[in-house]
Amino acid sequence: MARTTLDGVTKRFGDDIVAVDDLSLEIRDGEFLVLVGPSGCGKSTTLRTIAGLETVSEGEIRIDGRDVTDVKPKDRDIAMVFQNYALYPQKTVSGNMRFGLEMTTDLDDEEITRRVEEAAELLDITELLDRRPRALSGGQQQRVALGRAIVRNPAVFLMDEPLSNLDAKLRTQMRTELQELHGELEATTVYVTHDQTEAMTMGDRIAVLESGQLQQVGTPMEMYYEPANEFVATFIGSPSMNTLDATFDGEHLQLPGYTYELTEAQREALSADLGGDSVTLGVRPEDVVLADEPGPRTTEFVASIVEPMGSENVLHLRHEMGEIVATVSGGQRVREGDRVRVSLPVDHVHAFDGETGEAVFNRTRTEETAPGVVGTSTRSDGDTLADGAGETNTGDRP
Amino acid sequence: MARTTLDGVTKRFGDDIVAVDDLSLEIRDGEFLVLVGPSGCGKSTTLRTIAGLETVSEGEIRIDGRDVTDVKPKDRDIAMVFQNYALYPQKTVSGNMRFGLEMTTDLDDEEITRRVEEAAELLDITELLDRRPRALSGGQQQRVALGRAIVRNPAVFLMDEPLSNLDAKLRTQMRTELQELHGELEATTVYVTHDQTEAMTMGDRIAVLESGQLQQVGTPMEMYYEPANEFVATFIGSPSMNTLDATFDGEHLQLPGYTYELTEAQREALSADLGGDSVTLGVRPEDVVLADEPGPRTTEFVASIVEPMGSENVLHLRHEMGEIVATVSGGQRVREGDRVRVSLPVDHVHAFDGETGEAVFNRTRTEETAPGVVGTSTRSDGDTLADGAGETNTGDRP
Amino acid sequence: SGDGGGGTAGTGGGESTDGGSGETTTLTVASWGEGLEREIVTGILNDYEESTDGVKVKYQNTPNEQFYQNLQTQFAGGKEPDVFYMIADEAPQFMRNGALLGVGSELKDAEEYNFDDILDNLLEPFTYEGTVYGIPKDFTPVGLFYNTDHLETAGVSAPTTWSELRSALEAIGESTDVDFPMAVGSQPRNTLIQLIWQNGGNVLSEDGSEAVVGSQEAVEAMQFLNGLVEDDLAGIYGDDIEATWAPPAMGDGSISMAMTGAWSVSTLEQDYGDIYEATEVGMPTPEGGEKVTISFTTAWSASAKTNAPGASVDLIKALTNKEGMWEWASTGTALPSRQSLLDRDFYNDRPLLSGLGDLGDASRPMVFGPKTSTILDTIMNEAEAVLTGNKDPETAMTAAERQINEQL
Amino acid sequence: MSTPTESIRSSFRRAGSAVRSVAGRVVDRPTEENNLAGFLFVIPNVVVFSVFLLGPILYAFVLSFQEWNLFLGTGKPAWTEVFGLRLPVGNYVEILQPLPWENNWASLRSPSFNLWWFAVRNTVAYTAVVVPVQIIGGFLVALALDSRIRGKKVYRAAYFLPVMLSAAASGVIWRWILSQNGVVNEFLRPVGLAYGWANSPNTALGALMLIGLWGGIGFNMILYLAGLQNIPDELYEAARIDGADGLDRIRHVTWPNLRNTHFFVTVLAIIGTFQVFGIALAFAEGGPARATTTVVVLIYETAFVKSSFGRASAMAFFLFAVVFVFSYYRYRIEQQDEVAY
Amino acid sequence: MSKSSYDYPGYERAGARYWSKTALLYGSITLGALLWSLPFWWMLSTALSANPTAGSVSLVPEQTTLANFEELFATQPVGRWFFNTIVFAGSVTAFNLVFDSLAGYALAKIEFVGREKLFLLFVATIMVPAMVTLIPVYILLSNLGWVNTYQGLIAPMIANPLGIFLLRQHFMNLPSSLGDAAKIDGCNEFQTFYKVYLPLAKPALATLGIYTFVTTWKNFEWPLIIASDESMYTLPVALFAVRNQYFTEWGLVMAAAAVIVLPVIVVFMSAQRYFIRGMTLSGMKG
Ligand SMILES: Nc1ncnc2c1ncn2[C@@H]1O[C@H](COP(=O)(O)OP(=O)(O)OP(=O)(O)O)[C@@H](O)[C@H]1O
Ligand SMILES: Nc1ncnc2c1ncn2[C@@H]1O[C@H](COP(=O)(O)OP(=O)(O)OP(=O)(O)O)[C@@H](O)[C@H]1O
Ligand SMILES: [Mg+2]
Ligand SMILES: [Mg+2]
Repeated sequence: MARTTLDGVTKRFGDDIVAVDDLSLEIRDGEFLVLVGPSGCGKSTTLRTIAGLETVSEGEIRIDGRDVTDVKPKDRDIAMVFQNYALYPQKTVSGNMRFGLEMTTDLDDEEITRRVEEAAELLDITELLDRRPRALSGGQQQRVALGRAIVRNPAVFLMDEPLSNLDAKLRTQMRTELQELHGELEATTVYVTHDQTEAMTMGDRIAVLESGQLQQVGTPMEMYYEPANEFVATFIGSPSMNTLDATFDGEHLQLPGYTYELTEAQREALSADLGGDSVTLGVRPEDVVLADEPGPRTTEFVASIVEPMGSENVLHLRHEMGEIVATVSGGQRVREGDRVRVSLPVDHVHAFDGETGEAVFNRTRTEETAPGVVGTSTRSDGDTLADGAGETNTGDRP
Repeated sequence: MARTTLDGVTKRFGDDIVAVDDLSLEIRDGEFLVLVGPSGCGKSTTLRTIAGLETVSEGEIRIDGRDVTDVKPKDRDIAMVFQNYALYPQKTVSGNMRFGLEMTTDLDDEEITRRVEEAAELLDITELLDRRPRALSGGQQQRVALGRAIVRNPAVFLMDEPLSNLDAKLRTQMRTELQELHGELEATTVYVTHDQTEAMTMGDRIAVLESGQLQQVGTPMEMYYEPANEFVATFIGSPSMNTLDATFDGEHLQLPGYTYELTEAQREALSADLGGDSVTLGVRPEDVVLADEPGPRTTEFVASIVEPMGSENVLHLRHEMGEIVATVSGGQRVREGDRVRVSLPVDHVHAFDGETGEAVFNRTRTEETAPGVVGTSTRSDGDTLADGAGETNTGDRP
Repeated sequence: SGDGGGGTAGTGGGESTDGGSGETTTLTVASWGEGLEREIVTGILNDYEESTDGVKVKYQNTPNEQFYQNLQTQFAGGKEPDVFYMIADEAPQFMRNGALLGVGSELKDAEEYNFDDILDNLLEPFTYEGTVYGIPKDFTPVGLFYNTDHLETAGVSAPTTWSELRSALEAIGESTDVDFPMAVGSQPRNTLIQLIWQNGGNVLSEDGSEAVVGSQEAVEAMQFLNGLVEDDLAGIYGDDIEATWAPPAMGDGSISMAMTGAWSVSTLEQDYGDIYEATEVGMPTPEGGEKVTISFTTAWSASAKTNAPGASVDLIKALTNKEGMWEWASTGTALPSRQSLLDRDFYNDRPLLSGLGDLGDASRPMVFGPKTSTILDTIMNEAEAVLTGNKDPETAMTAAERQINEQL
Repeated sequence: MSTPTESIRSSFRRAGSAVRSVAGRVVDRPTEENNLAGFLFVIPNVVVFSVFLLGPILYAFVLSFQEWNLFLGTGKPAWTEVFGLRLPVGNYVEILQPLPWENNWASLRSPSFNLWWFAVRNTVAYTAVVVPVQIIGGFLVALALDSRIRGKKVYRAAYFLPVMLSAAASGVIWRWILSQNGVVNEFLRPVGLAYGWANSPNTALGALMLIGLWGGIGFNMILYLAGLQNIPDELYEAARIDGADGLDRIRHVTWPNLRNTHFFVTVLAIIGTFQVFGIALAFAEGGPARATTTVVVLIYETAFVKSSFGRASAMAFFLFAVVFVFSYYRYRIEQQDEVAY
Repeated sequence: MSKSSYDYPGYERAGARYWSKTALLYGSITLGALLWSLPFWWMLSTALSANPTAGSVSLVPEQTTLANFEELFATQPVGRWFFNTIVFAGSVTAFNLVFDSLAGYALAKIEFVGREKLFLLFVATIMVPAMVTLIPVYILLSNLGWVNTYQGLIAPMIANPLGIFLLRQHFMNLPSSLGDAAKIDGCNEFQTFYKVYLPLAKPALATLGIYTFVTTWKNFEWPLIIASDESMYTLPVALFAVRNQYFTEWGLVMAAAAVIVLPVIVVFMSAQRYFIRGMTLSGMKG
């Protein structure tokens, strides 16, 4: 068991800077929690307080039920992977990996060597064991840093943007490796990143921070489909969700040059929960539909920029009410300057309170079994696709 | 006119390292050429030889018809933006931007100031002019580095991974800004990147290097749809094209546990161009179709990993013949362990010579006008979507 | 043991037990000087140690330049040696500050010591308020050494007056190929003070209360010296003259005359025999002036804070009695400060030394009360200013007078 | 949007520059544990430092208010009237009086009026020449020896030699070399420029400066050689593209990017020149005609020739105050810059 | 990487200019180096001359003789002094390295109360002229009974704020994340210092070590005062004692100076690489 609990943790630097603000968060045993948020929001600081590298100003941290708030890093049974690796330049790879064991355990040399070699094999760096960090490429250094954490077999892994220094290809590869590793080790992991893909694919749950405050925590799909507020909605997903300012007249959403018709349920939610009358309408780029036929929720946009990406084309569409981004399949041609009929499907839009940013309603989440699925392999040992089993501890959705 | 021509350029470091190998490339006036390739392939070196920061070992470089091979950097009428900006730390922003003009021109102070202010306005850094680089954020530094290049109004812009130090959000924003800038200035630009999105969206043409050798140069769509060889095919596009080893028996492609039927044209191409009998079959993840019905080109895979990304799900599918990746829409559910019926559409597959890697045939390129396009805006001033007007100077497609 | 200055912290260098008999007293002795001088000093110390029960002697040698800095520091730390060299110009401030042990009364009464034999004018610098604080171990007056061969060549006789000196130098300059006919003293101020005295002037008034170095006599002396230097008749060591002292300069014929003392004699004799043979010593004075010259003298003194005053005095006695003094004086490097020794036959066939000895009575040490170092320093700087052409003699001597008066 | 400072902070943190992150971390609240650890780490030094440096300095500071008899180890306060108050600042007043303008600045021109001011003048002149030239010289030599030349090691050793020679030896040697008949004049004589460089009050200070430069350049060279390694190549390349030639590059890239080194070198050089002593003494004992009497030489003389230790201490602390104020001011500026990162 | 100041168009191929520049560079640094080492050659040449006086010595002695050295070694217990000097310079250096690296580390990497003030205090004392502390230190040592002892010789030299200054600068520039990593790996503060940062400071330690060694080795004033007994002398003290009151045997003095400086030159030459690299690393980023 390595449940890690943050209970009202606040970290102030000096008198003015509140890096982490009354953060309460429970990370389950064996869970892979991804911490995201804009730069300076307190991700690293949170991680460092868990590690014990920073004292907390207020609050309590428990690992495995034990209050570790005042415990030294080495006694917390954690390991940390740093953004810039922080490998000891003077030590060889194996020296780097052994060090933690030598310092914290009484294991004899042989046992340590065995463990190091095991980890090295796992990470495919066995031939590098005698090199020094500066003779390694970025990706290799990264793996050594991981190895250093792994050999200690800690209850909790802390990783601070461990892949951010790698180039795209290597990053994809390392991401997969990390996931497999987590699958094998099943250690509780807190993972800081600012990469969308990593956040969406790696985490059991994602926690979004802003200005030191927790915005929402939930499974990737929850974050994606049911963001608690506008901030989370636009932060999660790439390209970002489009937002349009609208006014709710009790019936429809009024946008400049466009009236958006709502469903009964949506109307009710708005009437019930909205503070004022201003609403932010949100729709994800992939949910913007180019409509053959005019319809109740269609309007014309002008394509100002078209970015063909091969597999898809990214359209920047301009309208009186603002600019939105839409993605269409790569085979579909739109020229810059084309007028395009666009529909915002009623079951795919989000609405946020224009003043507080809180979500008033989210899109309905429809999911159908993909075509071509013919059964379940007996070989399968994977989890089911994350399907909303997780809980969200913020956000008041209708 | 600032046509830039590399003619058989070779750059050796010492006796062993050939960083650039007999590279011939013509960059058209006003063109935005993106240089991509794996790490260490010679991208930076190429750029630096154009800039005059490295001598060439062999070959000739012409800018605007003038042989500049032995001309000093400052006399080449180029400007360069460095990956880490390389701003002069002691100078203010305006000092940084003025410097080049002060050194190379006789312009009086006023004129220089005017130009600097103009550029600053363009880049929206007017309020920063008196600050020093260290008091700027990464994105701002980036813009100053650009401004330094712009004020000189050079014939050729050289940029070496200028966005790689920025975080994802800022990168997207800067990318758009750069594109707009290029639209305004219309200066010849050579742009090095390892980012797929940048390569696909920014370049008029893309040049792919590997091991110092030019693999292919062409428009993004050409590179995407008509790769000259397997290397280019897998390098361009994300996730990468799936490749499967097959044997051509004169009739079909034989894969382990799967016989792939070819069209007449494909068969002919293979018969004509193939060296041996081994073929690499390529298909992009988004072209992998989950088929409701069994068909001539369907077979069953097992989904080993499913990565839900919100807008799409990435499936890792396993089969006797290898593993392939497929992307399906985010609304379509596949569980890990599901058996999935997959079809590789015959008009979307590529075939490469199994020995040389040269493309034997590429997918047919179908493009249809997207639904919802209702006409062309009169306000449009954009180019047409790049549609294969470019030439490719390597690759012998059928 | 490693700590030479005596093991116990606190007062005095000497470690003794007043009451106990049979216990040893350790005396620390400090001097400068290498080679022969050192051998002789340590020789005497060894003899003394052997012949005296209960006294051990430790010897410290410090280079001359650092000697007084060290001595003062040691005084400050209470680790000064018991017995040490005391040069005439440093003596006043040591005496004034009560640092030295009065040795006179005891030695005057001592048997077989013959205190009166010591030259009075050499004791004077070590006497303060009637008490004698040091016994001069040797002295040397400064005389004018001249190469008679050169005089002959130039057709002049040995100069006895300033004007004769000047014309002799001019003649030598013309008729020989010396670089400079004469070298002034090792420091120009020494020669200057000597000239001032000869010209009837003085540095301080009789009672020592004010400076008179700006007097007409002093200015004239400065002018005379400056004239010689300006006209390249006299040169300065280490700068005009390659050599840094008299023997090598006279020896290789680059000068004909030098203001120097007994310390030059033995080197001249050993290394430059021919020249030695041709050298005589004299002391020209101005017409109607005084026959006087400067002398250098160094004494053996003891610390006032010594724990073994008796032993210290005893050791000084051994160092400066007839035998002790002669051991050193007989090297010919300095003259003994005892008249009886000066009268020895030894000097009969040593014309240079005896010539210097004859100047003994007429010589005075350069001591001007407690501010001696400051005064000498001031004079030196003003003299340098003149000799290097930066000031005229009158301004300089007036300035010197004013500065010295400020200090007094 | 994050505030500018935040994004700067995070951008530098990402750049991984420790200088900056250390500077940015000043606000963290020290913990008990850190206090203990810090204390234990500095304690050996603090003990030695307090006993053998700070203590003696304070002792000397006390003495600077006394007329102290070094032989007896006793002293009495150096009372004097300042603005009608009886204060023990006699030594200080004594040194500074008369103020230079009270004798029409003559004391700055001639040592005969007031040696302290003359020594101050010498020191200032010496510093004003030696510090900049030493710094620039060290920089240039480093620049030359940083490039790809053969035999770097030997060249560097040659320039570093003066640091290894003792002050006494080099003072004596230089006196020889510069004397009327010295090696230098051997070369100058044919062109009629032979001169007693070391023996003329007009040139002796200049000669001393020369020796100072000779000794300092080698040391600064080493510091600059180190600093040069840290300038990113890209800056040179950017400058090349911007059209800056050799000299411009040195001016606009090399020089400004050695700021940290400059600071270190300047502080050391100023301290070093204010303390020029051993060589000055061995070279000319403060002469001729006081031309090479710098403040520290004067302090030495006052302490050990005139045995006025209290007075000498007063001089030293006056000098210290001046240097300290200057250095502290520079340090503050430097700190501000560091924090502004 | 390319420190390729010379490797760009317009330089390499502009033959004449390149060569004239190179020639100028070599010419001037060679001239400078000769000038700089002139006193040194002169010292050697004097030491090797039979009977030198100031003007008679040229840079090449007319008659080379080892007589001066022979006399030096024959008449003096050079071995004992050599030993003393090694002990003196060696232990001062060793203590300095240990103490200064501890303090430098703490001042750079541990946030404890009063650290800024302490640092300022250290730095401030660099500026007090040494001679002011001479007498108080001597008084202190004599009260401790340390005059003329090794500990008396060594202890006051250990207090060297310059070393703290240098090493602090160096540690500041090493990434803090290494310390964080070490803490997580189970190091306490001292282990972090000793096992992680100190090895990285090796070059800076070499720098400080050599500098301290050189300056201590050649120090003359201090050992002279504190070592009243000849058996406690260091080489410079002992060998400068060969200077005489009224005149100087230059050959001997210069031979002595040469004997003092030669070992240090050897040390410098052999350790130069570390020396310069040490400074380099202390400015290193990241
Ligand atoms: N040691 C410190 N002293 C003062 N302020 C600090 C310190 N460390 C962090 N901060 C501040 O605390 C806030 C949170 O910083 P933190 O490093 O946790 O951000 P982050 O989310 O990790 O950002 P990034 O994505 O840029 O790494 C920032 O405003 C930062 O400036
Ligand atoms: N100055 C140099 N000396 C020796 N080899 C060099 C030098 N510069 C580059 N190389 C080598 O030349 C090859 C090409 O390097 P280059 O920097 O052009 O690659 P790149 O494509 O820019 O890679 P990256 O994406 O990592 O920046 C590499 O193998 C590199 O090691
Ligand atoms: Mg962070
Ligand atoms: Mg590159």
